[in-house]
Amino acid sequence: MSEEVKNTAAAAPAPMPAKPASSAEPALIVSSSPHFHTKSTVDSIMRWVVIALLPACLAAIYFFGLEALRVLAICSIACPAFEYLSAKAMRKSNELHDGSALVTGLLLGMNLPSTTPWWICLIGSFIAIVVGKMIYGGLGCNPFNPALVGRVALLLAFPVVMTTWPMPRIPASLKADSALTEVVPASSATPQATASAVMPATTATPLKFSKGSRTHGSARNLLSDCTPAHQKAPLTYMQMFLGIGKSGSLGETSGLALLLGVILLICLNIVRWHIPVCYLGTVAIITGIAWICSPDSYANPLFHLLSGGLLLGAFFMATDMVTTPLSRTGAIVFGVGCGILTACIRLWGSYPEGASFSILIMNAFTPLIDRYTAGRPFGMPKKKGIKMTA
Amino acid sequence: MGSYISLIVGCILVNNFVLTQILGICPFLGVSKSTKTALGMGGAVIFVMAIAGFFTSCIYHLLLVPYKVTYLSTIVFILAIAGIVQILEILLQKFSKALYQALGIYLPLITTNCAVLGAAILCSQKDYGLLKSTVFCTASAAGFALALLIFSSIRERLELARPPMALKGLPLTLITAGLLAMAFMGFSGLGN
Amino acid sequence: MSTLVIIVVVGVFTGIAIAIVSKFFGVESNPLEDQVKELLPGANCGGCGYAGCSGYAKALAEGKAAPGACAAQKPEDLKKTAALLGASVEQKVPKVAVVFCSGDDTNATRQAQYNGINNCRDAMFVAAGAKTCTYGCLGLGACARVCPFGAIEITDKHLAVVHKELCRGCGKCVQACPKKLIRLVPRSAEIHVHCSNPMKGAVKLRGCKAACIGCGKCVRTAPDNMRINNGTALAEVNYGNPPAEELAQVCPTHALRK
Amino acid sequence: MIKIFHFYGGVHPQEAKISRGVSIVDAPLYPLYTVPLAMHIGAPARSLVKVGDTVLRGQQIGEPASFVSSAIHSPTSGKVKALDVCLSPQGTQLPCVVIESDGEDTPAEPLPPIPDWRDADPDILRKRVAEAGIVGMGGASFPTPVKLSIPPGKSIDTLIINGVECEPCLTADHRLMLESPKMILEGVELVARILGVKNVFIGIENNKPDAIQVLDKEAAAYTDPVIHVLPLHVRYPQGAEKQLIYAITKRQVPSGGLPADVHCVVQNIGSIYAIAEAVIHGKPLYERVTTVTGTPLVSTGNWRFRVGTSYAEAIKLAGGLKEGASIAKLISGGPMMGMTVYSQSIPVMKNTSGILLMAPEEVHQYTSKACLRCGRCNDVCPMQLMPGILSVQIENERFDDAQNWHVMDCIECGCCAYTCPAGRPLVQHMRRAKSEVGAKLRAAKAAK
Repeated sequence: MSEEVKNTAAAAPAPMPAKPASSAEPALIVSSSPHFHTKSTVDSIMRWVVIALLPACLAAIYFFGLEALRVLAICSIACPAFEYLSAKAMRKSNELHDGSALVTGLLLGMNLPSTTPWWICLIGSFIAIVVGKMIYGGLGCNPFNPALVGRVALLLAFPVVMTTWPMPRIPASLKADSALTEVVPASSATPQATASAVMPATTATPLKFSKGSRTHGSARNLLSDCTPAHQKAPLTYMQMFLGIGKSGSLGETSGLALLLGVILLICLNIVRWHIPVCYLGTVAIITGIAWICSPDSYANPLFHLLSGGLLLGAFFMATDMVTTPLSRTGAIVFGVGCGILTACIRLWGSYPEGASFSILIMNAFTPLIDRYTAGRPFGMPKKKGIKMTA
Repeated sequence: MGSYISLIVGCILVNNFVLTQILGICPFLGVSKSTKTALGMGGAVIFVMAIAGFFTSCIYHLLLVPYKVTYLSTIVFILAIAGIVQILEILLQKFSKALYQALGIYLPLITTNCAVLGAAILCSQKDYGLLKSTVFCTASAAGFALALLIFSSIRERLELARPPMALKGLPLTLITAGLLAMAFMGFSGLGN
Repeated sequence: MSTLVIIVVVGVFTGIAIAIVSKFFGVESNPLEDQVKELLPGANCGGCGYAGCSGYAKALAEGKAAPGACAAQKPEDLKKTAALLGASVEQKVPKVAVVFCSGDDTNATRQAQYNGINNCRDAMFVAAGAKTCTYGCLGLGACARVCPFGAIEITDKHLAVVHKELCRGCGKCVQACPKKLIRLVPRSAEIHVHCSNPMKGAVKLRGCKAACIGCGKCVRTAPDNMRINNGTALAEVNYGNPPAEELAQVCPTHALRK
Repeated sequence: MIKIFHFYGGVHPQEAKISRGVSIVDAPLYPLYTVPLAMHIGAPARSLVKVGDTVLRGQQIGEPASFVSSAIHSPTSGKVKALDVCLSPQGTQLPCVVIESDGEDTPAEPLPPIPDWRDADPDILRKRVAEAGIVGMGGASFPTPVKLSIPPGKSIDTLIINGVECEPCLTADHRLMLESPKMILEGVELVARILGVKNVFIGIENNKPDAIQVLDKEAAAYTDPVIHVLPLHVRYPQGAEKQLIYAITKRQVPSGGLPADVHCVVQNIGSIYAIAEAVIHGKPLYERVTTVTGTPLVSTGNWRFRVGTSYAEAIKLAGGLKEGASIAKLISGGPMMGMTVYSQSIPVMKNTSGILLMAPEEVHQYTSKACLRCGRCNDVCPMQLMPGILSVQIENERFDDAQNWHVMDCIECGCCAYTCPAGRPLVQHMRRAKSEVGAKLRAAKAAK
């Protein structure tokens, strides 16, 4: 009996949902004001995020073929499945309908190369959903972006798989005449890859080249360096923006598709413009200064903006509501922080890509940012911020 | 000058004592319950480590090296650090009662905080000079304080989360520390 | 040889430094405080009126408080505490918390469906709980949540019930109840008048079938053990001389019960 | 007329002012009136009648019990049937006088009208306002005489008339401004004279252009003091006292302070009308204009109800429910700040600005989902608080933290809960914290 009693005491505050009125039940509902409410709900927000991710998904499928679809499908099925199972195991009510697990799954998939084996996708999904989110109590309680937790864990655990990217499909008009189907399937490519339209050889992302060029001292020829072997003309910035001939993870190809998605979210007031703008702006400024100081050893800012996972990170990872600051000022601080860290890691760190790490680190700073950017309430004298309780 | 900057950046971010070297975990978990005590503890550790770095370096270079007894460094350093912490404790009890109570048992535990000793020994191993040891120790302590501050603010938020009963408290804290350490791995190579 | 000398030199130097500092800045501490704290239950319920067990221990050690204010302390620990402090303890009447309400969902109907936070104290801000009897238990468990001993159960019919065998009479629930329905009473009393509505009997009966209507039957049967509260239609057990369990049978509404 | 005034934050819910075109109609005489003796903030009035007494319309039946209290007058003539308790919208029991109407509606001797009020001593006028039992009729029901007496050490230079009516659905003030602009403007001048101020503004939300036009035209005749009619941005809570003062004067009422701290007094349109009636016609406050609205009702409208009329009668007056419709929420006041009530026996009081019925399909259910940290509450909070963080703290009963994050500055306007996608009952959280922190502060003050 005492066990039962304890359970009652531990119960978190939960609502008493009003049931449909029957003759025995009182018909009137009493609740706190206000009695009007916006139509926007968690479910609708997540639905819009999924819709905003669709162009980038389609672009990924276009450039990497069915392999991309496979990775996206595994992640976006596995994440909700893990959420369902862990909710069961924790005896929590099932919140699958809010669609946040699907968003996490899609974002995780976007962060993986199309050659990722299925079991790595599953491990990533497990880490993202269970370790990244559910053990904290589900949506809203996690301090770190679940998809990024999954991705970074995979990056550290399977560095080779996570940094081996297949060549994307390029339009026929751009193909070089010689480098066609002669290419021998590389050992790391899976059999399915050969069957698909994707060129089976693996290649480095443009960022890898920027890293390599630092030691060689030839950052001026970056574009031609990172042009896939089977393409005749060197890569242009426009191509990089559209995603043509640019290898990388699924979501790292088409900047245009990502931009379309994020503009939709900004228009719907789901994403604050402050974070992506400050993030990209800071990266551009810092890499720009480095470039002006030494154009031979550093890539130019445009190259930095368009390469790697920066756009995906800035548009969809750094704008996750749960793990970013609440206020507008906080969002600006967060974006600038992400930008500084990404630029530093890219320019001076040992990883070619800094977006994931820098967003995770800034996630950790979020509670501090919230505390120190809390606005002055209306009518409050200046210099009276949030006091700390010991 | 440049080497000092990269030393400082390296100590604070890349080779963060707590998050990448896994030193000083005891106070990291024990005193990170609230941001206020974390700030106090961070300050105390910076103070202790700066002084300890200076004195141990003095002892090392002026006493141990000339008499060729560098194998004694561990035991002598322990002695010196214990003394410094004792003095700090007395001072804190006198001048900041609230902080003294908030730090509680973790204050004397700075004595056994492997971060302090670790920093001192690392300095002697790397044969840093007096200034460099002091900078190294202070920067390492700043890295410790930074990790403590970030982590305490996350923990304050976790206190309000709704984890399953089995994971509430320390289990969740440890997992979160792991994730934070994972994020800090992104700094590797920076400052070299 | 130099090994020994160096260790001794460093040790002596450190010792002298500590001695100097403690001489000038030392603060005396009280070992009694820790001993006393060991004997307290450590539930930090705050029932003693101090900030947790350590606060009470400090007050005890400084002689600012008398032993016995902690309701949850075991008698033998209390004796030990008293011995430590060299104080004598009065024999305390062991107390237990009782929810003075019978208005569960069958007796006092809910007037409306409440949609909001599952906590009585929050529900008070929405039409004061929307119960027919405005004095009645809301059954949302504010008391159960604060009970450090898990002694309060919320029944399926939304009424808080204290389990006497688990209750240690700390009184936290007394403060938590927004309707002030919980009181500490002597443990020896078997039956209580489970109603707190001071209004007229007829008015009460409109809201709750199990209200004390102040008919006075119990008082007439056992005038020494029962009384009617001044100015209200509410019978009350005389806790100085509690009635036998059988008296409950005379109550027509079963407000007087175990 | 060109500049539109506004404030920080706020939301724009659907206006749903379906009764805006319906003229004010006097409600008929009912056989029974339940007149609560506490229709105001402060001590309940002391009853002046006994059971069985005969009373006349406008006769005083309750006298103020303290400085912050108010007089109560009988809504009609008849017999005192009982001195009982009745339910308030807050769910508490109020002492009340139940009056059985004799159907004659015989008026009592009115208070002597003061036709030469322009030359009268402000103290006489203030006394009249107190005799007539006037309270703030916007909702808070703070006794008006207290508001009109300037606290020692404070000076008043601005009078603001709140004709905003930013609550959706409600149209009572709007109709009153349209139908009695002359009376209202006289009332405004009267209050300006009591306070001796020269800056007088009437703030009206921009969605009532007809009322702005009518009042602006009439106000042209007033030169001492000049009365400015200001159109305001349509944004809830434009009518909140602090926000209104800020929008018009750009002065911020200090945290924990009163409008008098920034030299302003704010009066509601309904109160102004009542003051004008009390002074010019000697009529005490026993009736008010109330909007009865809601989709389940056959018709909606604005009626002049006597206090003590039960909600059930008001609903009947609006034609009752539509065929097949049912009520899920019965709300006293507007949809943003009104209180749900569970009984139709609750009487119309001096501060009942509206009676709103909501159908089951309109009702939004609160949940205890975790905060998504989207920050929308943050953007809309007119007090610039962080409701999201506060609510999570309060959910875990961290009231000290909540106090440090300024929960006491919350005005409970409901913008945060309106906008919360997780559907969290934020206002309920804030009320809880305000009450707990308030109790703590009072205890600390008492200990000193």
